[in-house]
Amino acid sequence: MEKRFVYADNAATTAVSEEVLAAMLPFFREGYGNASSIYKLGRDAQRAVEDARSKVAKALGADPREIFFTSCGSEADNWAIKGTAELMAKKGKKHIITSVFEHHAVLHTTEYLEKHGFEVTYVPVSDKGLIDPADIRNAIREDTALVTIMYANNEIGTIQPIEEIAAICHEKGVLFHTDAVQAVGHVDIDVHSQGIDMLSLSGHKIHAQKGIGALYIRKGITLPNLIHGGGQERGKRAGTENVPAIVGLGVAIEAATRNIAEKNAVITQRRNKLIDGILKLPYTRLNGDRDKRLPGNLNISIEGIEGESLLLMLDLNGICASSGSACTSGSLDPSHVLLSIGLKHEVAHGSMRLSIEEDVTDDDVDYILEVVPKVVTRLREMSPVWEKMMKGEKYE
Amino acid sequence: MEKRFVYADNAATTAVSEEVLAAMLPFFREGYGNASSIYKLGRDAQRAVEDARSKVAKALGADPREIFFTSCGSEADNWAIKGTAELMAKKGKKHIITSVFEHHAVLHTTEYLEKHGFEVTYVPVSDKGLIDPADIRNAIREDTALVTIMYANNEIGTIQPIEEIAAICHEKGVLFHTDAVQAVGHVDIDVHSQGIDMLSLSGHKIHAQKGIGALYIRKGITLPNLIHGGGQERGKRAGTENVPAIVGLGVAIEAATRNIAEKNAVITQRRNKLIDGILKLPYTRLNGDRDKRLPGNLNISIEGIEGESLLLMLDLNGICASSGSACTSGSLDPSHVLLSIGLKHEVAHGSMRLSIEEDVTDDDVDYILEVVPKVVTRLREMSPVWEKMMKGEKYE
Amino acid sequence: MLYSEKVLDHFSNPRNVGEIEDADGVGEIGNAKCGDIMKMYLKIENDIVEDVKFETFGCGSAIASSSMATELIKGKPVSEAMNLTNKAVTEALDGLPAYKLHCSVLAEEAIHSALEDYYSKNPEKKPADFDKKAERDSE
Amino acid sequence: MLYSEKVLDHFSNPRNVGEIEDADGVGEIGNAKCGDIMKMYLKIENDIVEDVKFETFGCGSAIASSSMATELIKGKPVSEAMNLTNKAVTEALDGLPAYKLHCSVLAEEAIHSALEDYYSKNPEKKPADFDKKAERDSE
Ligand SMILES: Cc1ncc(COP(=O)(O)O)c(C=O)c1O
Ligand SMILES: Cc1ncc(COP(=O)(O)O)c(C=O)c1O
Repeated sequence: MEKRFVYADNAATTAVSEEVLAAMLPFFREGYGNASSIYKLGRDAQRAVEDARSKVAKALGADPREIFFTSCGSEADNWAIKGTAELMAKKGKKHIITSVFEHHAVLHTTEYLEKHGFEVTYVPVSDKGLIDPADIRNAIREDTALVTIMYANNEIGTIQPIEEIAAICHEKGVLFHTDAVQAVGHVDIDVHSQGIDMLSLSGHKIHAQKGIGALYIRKGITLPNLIHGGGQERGKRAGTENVPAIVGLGVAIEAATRNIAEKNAVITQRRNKLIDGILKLPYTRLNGDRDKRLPGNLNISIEGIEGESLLLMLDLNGICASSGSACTSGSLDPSHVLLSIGLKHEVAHGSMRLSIEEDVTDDDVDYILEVVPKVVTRLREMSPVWEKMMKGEKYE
Repeated sequence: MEKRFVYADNAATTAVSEEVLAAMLPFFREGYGNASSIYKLGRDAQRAVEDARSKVAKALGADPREIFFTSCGSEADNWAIKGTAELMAKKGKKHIITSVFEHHAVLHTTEYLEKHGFEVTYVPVSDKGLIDPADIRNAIREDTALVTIMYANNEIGTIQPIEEIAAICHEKGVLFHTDAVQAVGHVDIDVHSQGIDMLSLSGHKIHAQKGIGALYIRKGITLPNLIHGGGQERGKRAGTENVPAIVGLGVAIEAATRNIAEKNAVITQRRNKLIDGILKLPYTRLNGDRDKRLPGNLNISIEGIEGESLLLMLDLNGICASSGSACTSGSLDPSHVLLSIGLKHEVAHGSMRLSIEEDVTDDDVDYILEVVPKVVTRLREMSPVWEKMMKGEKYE
Repeated sequence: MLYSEKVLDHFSNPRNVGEIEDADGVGEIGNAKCGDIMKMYLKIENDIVEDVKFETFGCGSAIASSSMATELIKGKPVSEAMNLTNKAVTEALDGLPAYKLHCSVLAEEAIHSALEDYYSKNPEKKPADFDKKAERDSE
Repeated sequence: MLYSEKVLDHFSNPRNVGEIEDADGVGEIGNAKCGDIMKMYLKIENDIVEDVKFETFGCGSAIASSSMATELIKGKPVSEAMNLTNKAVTEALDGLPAYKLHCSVLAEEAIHSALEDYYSKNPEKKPADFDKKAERDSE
């Protein structure tokens, strides 16, 4: 078996694509003008920014005036949630609804708000990693300011019933935000027809640069600023525009939302082959609904081993993957996402996420399916937990 | 006179330097790993980030653990000020001191805080554009949470007595933040010996990419987050690290702080030639102290004309400059900085800022000195204000 | 802020700049404090705007608006000059940024002000509806 | 998170992995819930650690720490094994990330636990200060 390099961690970040980099390059040393400057160098930069804004808007079914560039997905989440909180607190609405398995950019923000006088309801998710819209309906109160539910989960890839949730929110007159960082480019999004009030996205998940994101804010919502200062982004987000990254985001989102269905068909097939192949290993389980999930995502728990050492072994074999192991996060508890779907700590520790795109070939898939069992076997052989499991003993 | 291209607006933004771009390029398509990922691609990215952090720290005389990357200077300002406000409010301290001529990233932030229960004292500046440390001393109260004073003004380039102000703050037990976005790379900074508690900087003013900045936070200050989420930046600033931009900032700040004295000698001489040349035009004045200013900055008011049209005319002649004209900012009032040093509105409208670096040659200087009088004359010829001035009439 | 090519053209090569020594009507609008002053000079013969010139202190779009406004009325019947709207100026310039629209309004007002001056010297020529129109404009 | 080359080496080629069927002392430390279990097997002859093996369920630094700890005591007098500190393990690995230091502590504890097992079976060999040392460790 010849060693290969297989990048299977696109949910963590992606490489900047060739076409994105090509589009960015002229804006570092030639078109470097400040987009707020009045001379040609500045006007050209501004035109490039507005062109990118139109592309982002088009990809989401939004109006360009509804798109605001941010420095990342986390900032977009923080802005949407804190901004809405500030806005609605004036009307006495200080209750927020979210789910237990959101990204930390949402959860740590709502936790922050809890310390500042807001009440937050965390709706549960099913063992398949799906949110029940009825739970949202039941949680909505008179003083609910915002519902924020992620479009697709970053660890287990499950896609949530966004339209149903949005409809409930509108029926009840509550604003609805979705963290779509993992969804953009993988599912068809049309914010207007789907009734989405605010949507966060991040460039580096779709082959744009790290450090660029956007928040869609439906016309009519006057969200207070998160970052005050200059008049950029129509006065809503200060800071000299990151022209190259913005230009790159425009190109990236156009490419990512082109032929989604075709791409997904190929990726899903390879992903399923991976799932079936890895699940042949005993004491493994797929995390998250098998069908309602992102095409490139698989998340599998492998009992008797610990995730970080699995990742390091895979890395030695040229495979980049990720895990819900506590040890990769520096915390003591394993992934809150895996715990939220009912996994026991000791099982959650031994999980592996692969997130592939169309560049992961059939040969790569075969390679992964050769390496993973080998590595798992090796780790299990040195695992006292596995030894006990095989002897039928409890190992807690 | 042959047409030239002269970029004389480095205070607005700078081109990414060749060496910075070269350092960044490997991190777009090859070293694209998420710096939090455990595999080699991620570890290499993290090493690059930490290397850049050390460079920034070294340039400021700080410890690497005191440097936190942000998405821009504005974010750094917002974070320092709102964070300190949140921190000190718990101790009942809800008073902030700043100056009337700070950048909007500071002023709009303090205005925001005023709406949220904070009291803000805006100390005045002299007609030379300098802050009197005694005014700071007098403004400090029992409940003062923070003093934030810019290191150098972005429009008129005046350098403030930062060490004296810092000493007063420490004597009184008040935290001191400085917006050094315009100062870094042009003056020698040593945060520890200067007694600076927090310092904001921005990459794109020193030939790094737009959309990257940093906040220095002295060890011992536990500033609350502005952007909550993942564990990046030791849990203090969420968002996947913008590795290429961070790497670029490291290279840029190293270059910018190398041989400051030598660079300044050359630039100051050319800048002075420009000042003397332009001041030969009648009814002009230099704004800001002539000596206590950034080496590359000149800001001159030219009566009888309006700034935006001057900039556009200069642009037609290949010269990029900036103005304190209201018309360039979309507001009705001209620059708050020029008004703060006592200029009348009608004079402030007709101001021009040139900010040069060593790449602006002696020939460029001569070219500017040929173009500016020509353009000014042309605009004055079509100006009813100038006509009246020449007739000795009042024109208000 | 994005200026059209037309705006940039009229700014860099403004038409009809200057003074008319023996103008029949002169109007001035705006003030230096706000950063815009426009002065219009009209030469009127047989109810035709035989000549028009302007002087402007102001930003690029103020100069371009002045220039375009003079072009739009030069050689035209006075009645047309009277009916010139800021909208017509803006459209002829292929648009102005939203916060620059007031520049085109200034151009309209400067011409009206010059016409007012003309009619104050030639009250017999003043159309019955001139004041009404002027009023409408300042609404 | 940055692992040293030494850590990566001991992780990818762990020394002394496995079981000793007829071990003189066996110790196990940690629990699966927290993501780390270490099991140490000692073969002791004439107060010398003749052989040592480990089994570990845990992250990279847990495996590397186990491996390094076994290397540090193999062939050494039992007294040295008894004095092995997590600091020594960490240093031998050229350092561990701060939040991984507990892995080296586990390795130290697993060896002590194995020694405890050995002395419980061979109380006559137990040094007078063993319990005191064990106490100090758990401080
Ligand atoms: C003094 C000062 N502070 C803050 C900023 C904001 O920096 P940035 O554009 O990186 O947000 C600037 C420049 O725009 C500045 O000159
Ligand atoms: C679901 C989700 N939300 C938010 C983020 C944060 O995005 P960024 O790293 O651009 O801040 C991520 C990725 O890290 C994510 O997967």
